[in-house]
Amino acid sequence: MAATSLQNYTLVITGAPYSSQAPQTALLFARAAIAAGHTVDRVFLYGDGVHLASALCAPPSDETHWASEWAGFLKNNAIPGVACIASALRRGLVNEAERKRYELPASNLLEPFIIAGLGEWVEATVASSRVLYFHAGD
Amino acid sequence: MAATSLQNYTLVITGAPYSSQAPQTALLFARAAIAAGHTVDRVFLYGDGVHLASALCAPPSDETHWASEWAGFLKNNAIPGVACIASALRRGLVNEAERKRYELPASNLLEPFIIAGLGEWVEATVASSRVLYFHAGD
Amino acid sequence: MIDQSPYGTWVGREALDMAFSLAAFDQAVSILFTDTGVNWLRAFQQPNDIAQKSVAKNLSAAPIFGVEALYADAAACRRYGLTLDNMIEGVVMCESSSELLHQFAHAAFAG
Amino acid sequence: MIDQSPYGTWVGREALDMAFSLAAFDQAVSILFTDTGVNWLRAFQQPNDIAQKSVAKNLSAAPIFGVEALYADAAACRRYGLTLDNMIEGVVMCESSSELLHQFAHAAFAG
Amino acid sequence: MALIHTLHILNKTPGHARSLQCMDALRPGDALLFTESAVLALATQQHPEIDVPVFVLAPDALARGLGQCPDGVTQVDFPAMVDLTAQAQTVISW
Amino acid sequence: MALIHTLHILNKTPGHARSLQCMDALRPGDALLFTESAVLALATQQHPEIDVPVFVLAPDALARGLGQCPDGVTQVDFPAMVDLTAQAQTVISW
Repeated sequence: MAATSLQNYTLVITGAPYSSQAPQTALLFARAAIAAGHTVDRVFLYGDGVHLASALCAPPSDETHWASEWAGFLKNNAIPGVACIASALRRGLVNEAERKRYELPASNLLEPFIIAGLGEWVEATVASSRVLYFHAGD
Repeated sequence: MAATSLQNYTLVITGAPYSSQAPQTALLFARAAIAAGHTVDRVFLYGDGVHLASALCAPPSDETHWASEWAGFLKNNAIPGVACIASALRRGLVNEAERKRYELPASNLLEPFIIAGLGEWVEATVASSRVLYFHAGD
Repeated sequence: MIDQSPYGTWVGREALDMAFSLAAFDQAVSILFTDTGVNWLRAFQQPNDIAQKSVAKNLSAAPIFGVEALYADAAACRRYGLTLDNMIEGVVMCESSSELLHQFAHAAFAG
Repeated sequence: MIDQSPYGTWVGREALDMAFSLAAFDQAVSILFTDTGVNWLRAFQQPNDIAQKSVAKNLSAAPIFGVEALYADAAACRRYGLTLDNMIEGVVMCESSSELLHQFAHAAFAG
Repeated sequence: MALIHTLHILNKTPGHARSLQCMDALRPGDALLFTESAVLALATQQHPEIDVPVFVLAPDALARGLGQCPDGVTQVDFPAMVDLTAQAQTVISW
Repeated sequence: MALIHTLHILNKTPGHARSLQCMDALRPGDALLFTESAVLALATQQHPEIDVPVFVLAPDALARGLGQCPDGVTQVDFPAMVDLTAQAQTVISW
């Protein structure tokens, strides 16, 4: 049945956690997609969405830790999580390599997220059968 | 002349740099206020505004580094810059003390910013003659 | 002042924190809900399935903290089908929020 | 698609980066400006005094990168007093952006 | 289940500029899904004329106290939302 | 220069919900200052009836290609914006 054929998704998250609902909606969607047998090729963080890959979030203990939840989901399902390098550098999200390059006092990228260029996203628009965006709402 | 009497300001910034224009407008306002002889009692970062106090921003070299500009302005004028602790912890902005308390891998607070509670803001609404908010626009 | 709808953003929650802090430090404070912000006041919110805490439950602590009043813009309530019957308790309807605004020395949004 | 005004937010700039990346990787891409986004296209922007770079200057690189077309929603242009005379060069007016949208396999905002 | 040409996913409140753009972009053969704050459209008294199938993400509606659905609107959970995106030829997130 | 009761500082585009709220809140004795994207109000063809003095932050207007000011609107630079906030009894940032 063509209507329910299996898809491979790229999810693009542009809204930040604790500011927008975007990372939450995206995670619940991603879990449901995997459960239905679809593939999630990769998750791409863009704009304010890169804050989801911060290793330094410490929300109150009675609130969901969205960065940890996302990191766990990506690890368990071996899905690459990529933060756009241009968005990340402007917003203060760096890995060890960028820390050295820009002589910054620390790095704060949460595993298993990696930092890469928009080329990853371009590849996704070509390779994945569905590219879904999760923007900040209001 | 009562109309131009000198004021003491608290500036509250709730919009993030490289996402909103709020920190830029606030800085140009603060410089003009100081130049006119007014006092800026303190700058309070709230909500997404706390990202202005990140030590890890590395914008392209042909763009203004708003965190550095703000830090320099605060230092030169001996103005306290305070990031709200609740906003900061959710969004991954921590000082050494919070890094230890929450066992995080690094701290990323830019000097001379400090982290403190909303009590600082409440005090400002009482003590300063003007409290001005700089929100994200659209 | 809260003019943003619940759950979609954190601005309203952070406005609530501001109001509670003012009250905790013995400052007179009221909260005015306008525009889509009135949807904070709808009864029977069940955010479990989106893994958030109920903002209505947070709001119910307002009198305990010493928040003087919860005002709701009447026109916005009509727009979103809200009446005192399907809202949480303790809300005061306000026909002209701009008039109310002029009675306060300070008015602020959280973002 | 860019529907946010210039300088107030970074969403438009990051949309431009997306478009330029697609073009750089030889993907066919056009940019459609709608709503307040049409204000990107006004001539004589001078953002020096707010310490930003001119978005119009950034946009002028679009043909070099290989962006196929810059479309502007005609109704939005009328709303903001924009005509081909006071806009940057190379813009195509589009009477029905929803019809245009249906001709593309992918359509995306940057935020 | 019929194929969908374009699935429009809207997560903004009814008065938001992008909501208006989204309504304007609906074409026969499309479908509309309200998520996050867009579910508040169910509560407004003025309903725009919508000629395409309308879905609402139930967890978001429930969160906002809007568990009861008006006629002509179909509640979906996350698995059904995934199905919609799989059936649609194109998806636009407004 | 006359004292201002409430100075309304607006930084949202004309269609934004908070712009509409701001216009609604203007009272005699108040003043209105457009900053950031709100300066685009100068370019729109439909002008709401505003009965209070209207100011516009010149650097923001210039940035957006709106250096020419319509009648009845006063351009201010940052020092003059500071003066306005000092003269006003209350300031609301929309």
